[in-house]
Amino acid sequence: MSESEYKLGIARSLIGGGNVSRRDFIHLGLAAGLTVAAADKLFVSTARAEPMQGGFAKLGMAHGATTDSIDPAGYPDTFTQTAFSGSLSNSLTEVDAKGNVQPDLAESFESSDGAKNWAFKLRKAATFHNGKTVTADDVVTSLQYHMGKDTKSAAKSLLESVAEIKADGPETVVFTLKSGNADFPYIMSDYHLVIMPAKDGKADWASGVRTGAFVIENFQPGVSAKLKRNPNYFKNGKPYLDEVEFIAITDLAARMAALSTGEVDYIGRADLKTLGMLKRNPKVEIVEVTGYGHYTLPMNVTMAPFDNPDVRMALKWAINRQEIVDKIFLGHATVANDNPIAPAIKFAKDPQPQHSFDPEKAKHYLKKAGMENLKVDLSVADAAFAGAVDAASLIRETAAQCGIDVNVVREAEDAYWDNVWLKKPWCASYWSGRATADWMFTQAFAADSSWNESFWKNPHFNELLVQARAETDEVKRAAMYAEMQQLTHDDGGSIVLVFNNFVSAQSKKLAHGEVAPNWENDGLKMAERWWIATA
Amino acid sequence: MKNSGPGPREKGKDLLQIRNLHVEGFSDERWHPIVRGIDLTLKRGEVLGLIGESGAGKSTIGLAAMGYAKPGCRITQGSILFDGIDLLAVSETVRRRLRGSRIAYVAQSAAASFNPAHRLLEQTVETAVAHGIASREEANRSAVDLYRRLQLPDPETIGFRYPHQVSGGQLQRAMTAMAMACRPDLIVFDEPTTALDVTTQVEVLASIRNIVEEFNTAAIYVTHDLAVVAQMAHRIMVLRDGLTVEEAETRQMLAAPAQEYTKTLWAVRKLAKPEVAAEEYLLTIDHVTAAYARTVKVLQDVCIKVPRERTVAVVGESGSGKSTLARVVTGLLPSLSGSISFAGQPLSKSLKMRPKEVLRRIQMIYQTPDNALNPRQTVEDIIARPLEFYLGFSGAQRDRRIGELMHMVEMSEAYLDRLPAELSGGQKQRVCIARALAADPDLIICDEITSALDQIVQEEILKLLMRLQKDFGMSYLFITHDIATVRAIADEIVVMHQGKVVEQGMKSEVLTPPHPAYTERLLSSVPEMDPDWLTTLLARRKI
Amino acid sequence: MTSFEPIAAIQRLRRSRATRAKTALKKAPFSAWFGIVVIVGYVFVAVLAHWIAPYGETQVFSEAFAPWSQEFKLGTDQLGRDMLTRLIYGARNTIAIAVATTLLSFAVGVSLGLLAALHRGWLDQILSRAVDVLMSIPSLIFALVLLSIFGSSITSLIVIIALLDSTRVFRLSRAVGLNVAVMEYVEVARLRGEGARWIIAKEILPNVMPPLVAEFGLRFCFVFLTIAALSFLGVGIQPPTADWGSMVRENATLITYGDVTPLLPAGAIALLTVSVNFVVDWFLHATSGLRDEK
Amino acid sequence: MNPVARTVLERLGLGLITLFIVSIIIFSAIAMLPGDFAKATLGQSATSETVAAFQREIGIDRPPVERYFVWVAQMLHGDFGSSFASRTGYRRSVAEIIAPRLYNTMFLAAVTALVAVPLALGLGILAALYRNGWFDRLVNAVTLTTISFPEFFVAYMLAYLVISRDTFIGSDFAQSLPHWLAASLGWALNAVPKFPTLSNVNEQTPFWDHVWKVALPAITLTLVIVAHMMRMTRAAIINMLASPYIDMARLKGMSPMVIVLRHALPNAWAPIVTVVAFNLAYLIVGVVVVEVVFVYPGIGQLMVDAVKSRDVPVVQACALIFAATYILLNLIADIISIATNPRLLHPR
Repeated sequence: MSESEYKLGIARSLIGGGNVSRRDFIHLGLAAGLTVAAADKLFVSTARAEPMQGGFAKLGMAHGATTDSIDPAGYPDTFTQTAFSGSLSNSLTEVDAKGNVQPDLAESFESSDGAKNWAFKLRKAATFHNGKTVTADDVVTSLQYHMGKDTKSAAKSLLESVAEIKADGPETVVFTLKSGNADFPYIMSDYHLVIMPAKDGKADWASGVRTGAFVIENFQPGVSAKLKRNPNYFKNGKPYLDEVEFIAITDLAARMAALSTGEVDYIGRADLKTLGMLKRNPKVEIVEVTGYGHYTLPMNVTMAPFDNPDVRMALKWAINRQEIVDKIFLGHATVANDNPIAPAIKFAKDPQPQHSFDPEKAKHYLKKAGMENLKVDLSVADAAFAGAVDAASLIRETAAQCGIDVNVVREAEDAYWDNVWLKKPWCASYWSGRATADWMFTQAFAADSSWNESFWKNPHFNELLVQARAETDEVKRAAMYAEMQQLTHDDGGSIVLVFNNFVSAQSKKLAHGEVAPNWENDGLKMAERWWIATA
Repeated sequence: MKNSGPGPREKGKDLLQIRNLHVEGFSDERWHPIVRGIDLTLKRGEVLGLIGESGAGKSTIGLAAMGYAKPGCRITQGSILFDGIDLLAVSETVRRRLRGSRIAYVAQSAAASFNPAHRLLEQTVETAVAHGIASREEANRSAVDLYRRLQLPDPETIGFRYPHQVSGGQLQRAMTAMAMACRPDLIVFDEPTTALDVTTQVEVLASIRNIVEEFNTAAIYVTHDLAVVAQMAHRIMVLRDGLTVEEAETRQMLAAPAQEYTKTLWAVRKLAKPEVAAEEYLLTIDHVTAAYARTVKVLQDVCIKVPRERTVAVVGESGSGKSTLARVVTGLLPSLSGSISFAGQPLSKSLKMRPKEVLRRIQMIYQTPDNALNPRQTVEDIIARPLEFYLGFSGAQRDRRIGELMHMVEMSEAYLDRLPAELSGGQKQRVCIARALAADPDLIICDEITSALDQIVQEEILKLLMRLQKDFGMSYLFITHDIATVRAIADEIVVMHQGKVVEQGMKSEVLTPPHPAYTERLLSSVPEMDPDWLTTLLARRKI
Repeated sequence: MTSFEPIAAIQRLRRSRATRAKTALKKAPFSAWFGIVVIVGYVFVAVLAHWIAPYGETQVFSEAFAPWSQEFKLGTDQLGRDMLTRLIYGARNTIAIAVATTLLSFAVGVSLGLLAALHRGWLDQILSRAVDVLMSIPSLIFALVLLSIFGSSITSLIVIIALLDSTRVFRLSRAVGLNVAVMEYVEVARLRGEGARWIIAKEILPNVMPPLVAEFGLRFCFVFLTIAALSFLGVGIQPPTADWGSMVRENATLITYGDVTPLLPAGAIALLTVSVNFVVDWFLHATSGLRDEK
Repeated sequence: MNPVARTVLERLGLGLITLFIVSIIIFSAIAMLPGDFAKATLGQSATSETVAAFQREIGIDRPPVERYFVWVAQMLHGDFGSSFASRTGYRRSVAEIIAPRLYNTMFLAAVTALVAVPLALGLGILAALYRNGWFDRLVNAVTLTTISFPEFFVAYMLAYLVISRDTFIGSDFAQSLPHWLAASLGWALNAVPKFPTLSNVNEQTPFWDHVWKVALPAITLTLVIVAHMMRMTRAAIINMLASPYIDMARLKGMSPMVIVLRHALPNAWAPIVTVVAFNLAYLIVGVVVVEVVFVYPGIGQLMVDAVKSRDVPVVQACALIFAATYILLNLIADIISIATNPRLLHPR
């Protein structure tokens, strides 16, 4: 440790204790070799680094619809996810900023029998908002809400692998899986799988009584949700805020304006186009994390011409991903390489070579496929992801240089997922990503998954997937995942364009620690984790 | 009540002096002269009649006397001295204060000139109240008094009616009351009775004359009707194309007009066709009853026969059902009961059921050629269509026939390229006649075809019609309210009143006494050139 | 008051329409001249877009949001396409779509409206009630639904906007048609035995042109605004076709930061709308023969 | 019968038929839309089993004709039904969803109308009075310009004004201007009230707060509708000025102001109220774009949301409310036309 680092260390600890003035700090900073401005900035950020209690935050969400409800079978967008999963409720586990699974409502968990049996032990202190203790029965009924023939839950497929859930005493829940899954605790962190009180043997979601950091105060679907602090929250000291209001602001410009005028303290999904201009506002700060989410262009490999691997390869080389990153996402994204596993995820390994725009290679593969005059339709709508239509326009231009005529078909935004996705031979799609490689592959690439968007059925890939899931030797597992990633890269039907960044903007009034990348809005838990730095 | 004629009255000093008045109107992107140097002097209590055909500038002069030019017109030259005030030199505010209070105006169409949104009383007293001449109560009282003097029914309450709730004659009198409200020195009457039926006209004329005399108000009386002006004016000025033709005391003017033009104006009334008895009937209307809304019967049990090569004139006032008769014959309004036969064949009630050939043989000419000619079609288009449609003419044949038709209606072929707006009223009506002739019809229904025309033009058109009948032998069903026209053209006359036929027969029979009561009233109400006619008539009716 | 006849008119032969137009133009006020010049300019640009535009309609350059420069006169858009080129092609596409839409809506609205005015009775009742029903459904949302059903191709966009717009045209043409249908010259044609088609085309239509032309101008402009609003709600013209409405929408967020980019297409729309309205105002004034003082 | 009463009865009868047909059209249109509520809600995470279970629960597995008649039967009992967003034990009735939204929409419409209608009439009358003068031209040009921009564009411009109130001086744009200009612009912008750009009201919002919050949407809408009404007022009055009774009024020595106000205006009400009614209807049915931009929870956005999520009962209810509004406003316009026209009000 250098001397300057040491001095700064002292300064930081002093601020933490609350007994140093800004002037003193700047002096210490100067002594440590910083400029005045830098020292001041450091003072502010360090001072803000220490959570403070109290305050009211207004959070502008990019979504919200009148059909929103607190039913965890739904939670279709960041409004319901952040307000009702992340703030109102808890799942058994959560994923931290480093991407590791941590116990949440569970105190601990352990596996046995080749990761086939999992036992989750609940926290003793945890109570529902109405004072009732959380029991294993509540957990069982809550999870069973998403299972069975009649469930309408979007999380149904997540729990497909669970053979049985039962309570082992009031504090332990035991899961029996159909086959071993070393990553099962990650699945339990899903935002749908929140724990609700059991009532007459059924999960009672409608009362809004949950375990989370906040208690629901007022909810107007599609407009706003106001929540106030849960004084009996089981995590010590949390949450910091007294009250939060989630406001649905679906219009991008309106969101930016609301933050600029200080009518909200935070906005999700900031406008990338005007980010540069927003940055000039001294009261505003941009937060950007690379998430697991990625944008794909799945080709249906059971249909011509995409049944020909060379055609797929030609298209993979006919796209200028860097240009898409630069122009559509204005640099706020990371070039992907036809591999859906984000670099931050465990076992991620970038396959070689990096697919980039190379007309020669594209033409080479076209020639190999014998389709020099390839003409294909690309079905897109901004419902797939914001910028999909523009991205398709760019692809049309680059593909044309490779001799491929891409006809961009703009589909209706409504019912895009119903009509286009899994229906049109080539379309645009979005995955918010999964916390583990297994989870991601199982849902989007496994032969039997109903969401296998490219209908890709590579036997070797599917064998590896089952083997890796139950494999507990980390090294072997890593090798298997590396091979699978190479396979999707070389043979897979999904063109993975880019990994997206979560770009949000906030007033400097708000402060927070390191931001989790697994979901938007600090892993949906911003209300619980963030605080107001200057009252 | 005094009923004396407009004999020489004691004249006061000069009230109005117009010198060298020039007015221009804007049309076709150009200023055209309307009044070209008129001199006029009016003494207090004197009534001056301005007479002339349309376009003579008589209304324009009437308005100029108020220091006013219609939108689209401008006074370019001259002076207008009203009671010593030069109306063209003073500000608009001064002129505005004079208007309504010292110089008032009575318009041709009272129905259009009363604001439909306000009650009569409000409009009557408006000027007096607005100019602070009287309080509202005083003005109201005075208005009721005027209504009474003008012989309006229910003078106490009629003021609370809206304009559409009173009849045309009453409205015209209410408008006179409105003009009188401030006891002006001068009233401009602009064809105040032109839009009225003859029987109503008599009453209105009497009322106006009385009140003007009673208050010794000076007046300018603008009209195209000589017989009317003869009753009203002390002095008459004849105008033509914005110039004075001559000016004289009424009796002198009637007895001995100096100018040729004036003589022709006077002569119009003398056209008369000898009647010829029927030989064979072309159209038979048999016990026809018709109604518009199934409730109000407009025609009741009407029987009329129209002989071949003859003219049957249907006479009646507005509301008598004479125009409805035309609609029933043409099939526009299917009758409720009764039958019509044409050339021995029964005629379908509805237009749609009639074969093209029948449609061709019955043609119709309307009162206002402005409405009957499509303003966007040239004369050639208009005349050519029946030729193409009925007779299948085309090319040279068509062009030749068009030439013939133009010749028949005495128009130059140079007019073929013109639009109706570029023709005079008489020319337009000739085009309508040519269009009817083009179909080579057996029967032409003429619905008041001369009443929108100046008298000289009327005469020409009537002559033309008679000649055509002689040459081509068609029948006319001639609908009119004008007895003079009937005299001129009819062989037989049908008098209609309130949807019923009052009297019918040969012209000579109907026009010679004794008459049924209604016919008597109708015939006696037609103004005559005699300045004492009105006085005599009123005296006779009083008996 | 009797109308005066210009004394000199009797001898004059009818002047051709061209000369009439010329004299009318000569007397046109400044605003009308301005409007005509702008409209002619737009048409010129639209027709010659292919030759005028510096680059291809969809040609992409490396730099997105490039500033104004020698190379890109108005900079580049979010994808690095030349803004000026997009504007020029936008003129072509937008005007073509608007013209097609307006023509279609007038073809439908005017023919049905005049038919209803001529026939009255049950046909008028049925058409009028149907129009009432259509007008009572919020048109923007209905268009949104219909576009979702039939897909937002340019054809369906044109047809749907045209049909929803034609209700207003129907009402107007029915109203003005009623005034003309009672004229005696129409009665003359009916007495002659003419068919509805002839009466509408030859007798009524030429006489209701002024209000219809005026309405045409206004509706023409509203098509841009409708397309802009639809693209705001997420259905609009297929990319990469350049059209002003979508261009405004794409760049709308920049307004909040005072960037002029979205002003360009919006300004293009506004300038054209104002110009068309100037011309329409003048046209109405010139054809109505309505003389007011001053 | 009294002409007003007859018109009202006739129109209400026709209105009911219209509503019925509208409901059929809307129902069929939504039925023809791809997808349904279950699929729309589940989106990307739909599986055929969950979709089927969902459809069963909300009853959209039944044939459309049957569903329509069930809905009609409910409506006849005065029940708007439940939103598809309802779940067992958690009913969200359509009435309950719509009521606050409808209130908000009406509120915004009322505030806008209170500003826009008098403004439009006033400007129209003044423009007619000073026709072809500079005032007329200016008002004409300004109002024309405001309707020439897309609505959302006007809205964003207004938001920009409010934002730049605070940020203008520091912006690049300001720096690029000469100092005096930047300073005076900044000063002018400072005079702009700090209107909220977010009009997120709820049931607890106090009245005056609500008024304050809808300021920007109301101004936007005012700019959008004033032109139309003002031009019609002007045209209707000028049209009347050609009538013989106006000539008469002039010859009675009335001043131009009296002529316009007392003689022309009373006869011009019919076209004016028609266009005002049309614009008021627009304020209620056509403001979805403005609602989105200012995040105002009105009924337009509700309907668009409901269409997107295929929430048929809500869509139906919104459509009926819109249609009824349109019919009622037109009826009111007709009644006013009759009431201001003595010929119709007092038949002979």
